[in-house]
Amino acid sequence: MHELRTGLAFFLLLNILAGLVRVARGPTLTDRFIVAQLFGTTGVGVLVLLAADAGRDALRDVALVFALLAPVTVVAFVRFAVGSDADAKGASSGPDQEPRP
Amino acid sequence: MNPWLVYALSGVALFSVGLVGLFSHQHVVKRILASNITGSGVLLVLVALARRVPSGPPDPVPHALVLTGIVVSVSSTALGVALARRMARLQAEATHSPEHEPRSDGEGP
Amino acid sequence: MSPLELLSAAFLFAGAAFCLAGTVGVLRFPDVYCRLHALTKVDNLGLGLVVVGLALRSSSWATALKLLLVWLFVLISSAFTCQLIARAALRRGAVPWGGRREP
Amino acid sequence: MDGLLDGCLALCLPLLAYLVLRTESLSQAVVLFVAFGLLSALGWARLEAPDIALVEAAVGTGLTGALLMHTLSWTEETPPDVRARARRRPWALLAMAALTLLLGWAVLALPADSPGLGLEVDARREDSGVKHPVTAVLLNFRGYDTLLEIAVLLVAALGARAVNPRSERASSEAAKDPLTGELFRMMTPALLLVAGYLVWVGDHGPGGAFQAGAILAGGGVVAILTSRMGTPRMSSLRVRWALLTGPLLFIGVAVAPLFSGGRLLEFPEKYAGTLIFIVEMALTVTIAMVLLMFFPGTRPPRTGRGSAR
Repeated sequence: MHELRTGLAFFLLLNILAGLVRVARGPTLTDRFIVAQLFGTTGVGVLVLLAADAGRDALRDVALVFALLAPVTVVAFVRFAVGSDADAKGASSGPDQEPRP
Repeated sequence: MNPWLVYALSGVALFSVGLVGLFSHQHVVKRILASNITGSGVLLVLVALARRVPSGPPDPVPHALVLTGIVVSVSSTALGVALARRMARLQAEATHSPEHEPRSDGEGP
Repeated sequence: MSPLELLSAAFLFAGAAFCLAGTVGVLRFPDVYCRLHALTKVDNLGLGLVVVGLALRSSSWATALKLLLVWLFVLISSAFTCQLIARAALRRGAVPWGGRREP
Repeated sequence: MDGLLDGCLALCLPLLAYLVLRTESLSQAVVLFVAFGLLSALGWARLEAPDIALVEAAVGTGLTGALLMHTLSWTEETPPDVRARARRRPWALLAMAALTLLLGWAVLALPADSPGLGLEVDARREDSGVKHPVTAVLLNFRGYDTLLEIAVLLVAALGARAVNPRSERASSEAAKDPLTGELFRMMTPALLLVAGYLVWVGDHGPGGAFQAGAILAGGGVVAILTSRMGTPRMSSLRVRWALLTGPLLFIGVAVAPLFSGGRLLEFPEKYAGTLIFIVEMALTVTIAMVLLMFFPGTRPPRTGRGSAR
């Protein structure tokens, strides 16, 4: 079972690294931020898998902290990347204007 | 190629990437990121060396030092960001000062 | 391999498959809003299946409950994440994909 | 399979760090840096250092990510002259490779297995009052470091506050936002519970004042950003007392044995456990407030537009 868990943890780590492609290619800041959140969730998965080994129960607390503090970065992103006076700007002229192909 | 050596070399690589990055960027925030990366490279080497205990749990003393090291590096990053923010504000005021009425400073810190 | 181990291994593999689906979704979907679904819905299910797989094999009830608690927190935070980021993307002017096949 | 996981993780950390520093746009660098924090937390987990993974998770995702997102709102994306960077890149790569080889050779020269201080710590762990070795080292055997580190945190908080004196008022419009309000209402009890749990578990497992303080600060950041709480002002007495409880109590406990003939920071064996627990609770409050003071609050208006203040 240890081999299976470690193998899956490795597989999830590969998922995280595959996500880097979207960070490089992501046209807008929002896309890049979504990948950061993907890393968070997949990171919790890896930690939970590693925590199942003997004597490594503390890693579950690390996964718990990751799960708990994920919204902090999201709220910070929404607050600062959009700005408090976004309504005045209206939706049409935001900086995320993707060039239509 | 036991596990601690792999992470020690990775920490060394992190240190050198961060150090060279520190000197090759002008942007303040980029340099703060580079100094952060350099710090975590050093800490990674420390913890990797702590893992060399042949049997049993790793050596707790470097763990305690690195734990304090991470908290101190965060506070130095935060101080760096605060200084960078003040510089940005002063530069902005320097370039835009003619049109602005003299800004009254807000209440105490 | 007792039936419990088989069941837990099946859950783990299903979870990993959904995590893969979530990652591929984030990479391949045409616009921000679809990628949000891939991130918050699919990846969560992947994590949930992994958590259930591990909970089946966990040594004590306390460990199993803590695992489910981790998953509950991830569920709550991604529910908010999805809505907050979608609204932020809309305000930043990200135009939803029109459904036409790319030329 | 373990070797594969360790090797891949150890390879990706410097790769991701290089990506963070190579990208031109600041926003991409910040997001990559958040991902780097996560991978390094996995690295600590693989190196059997759960305490450090806990601090990295609590501080990395909680504070550093939010703080760097804040920098996105006030830094102008200065267009770097790509040609100069491209010209210098081979030299930079050469310098990195040379430095890595040099230091790598030094690390390789180290003996492969050294017992370290683990045995000495275990021998004296009974009279340190706590069962978890890292907490014993942190608060008892090397209590001096932790004491001075709290002073470093205080100085950094005072410095950050002195440099950015004006903490802007939270705009009322954000206060009416039901979504983040509900998020705040849901998160706060869970954060307080987990923070208390971590301080308590620090006695016999990975946890302690730093992790709990960082988690409380993360909750505080959400409170500030959703304008449920104004930026903590230095002038208010509550903030000052929150900042001072930890250090004062720790100094008090450290100096007390001097009067009864003991040495500095020599906890009496009988009460060591409870004393450490009380000091850790006070430290949690201080660290949470210090980390919160770093957060300057709402986004200043774009300097380009006439700020209707």
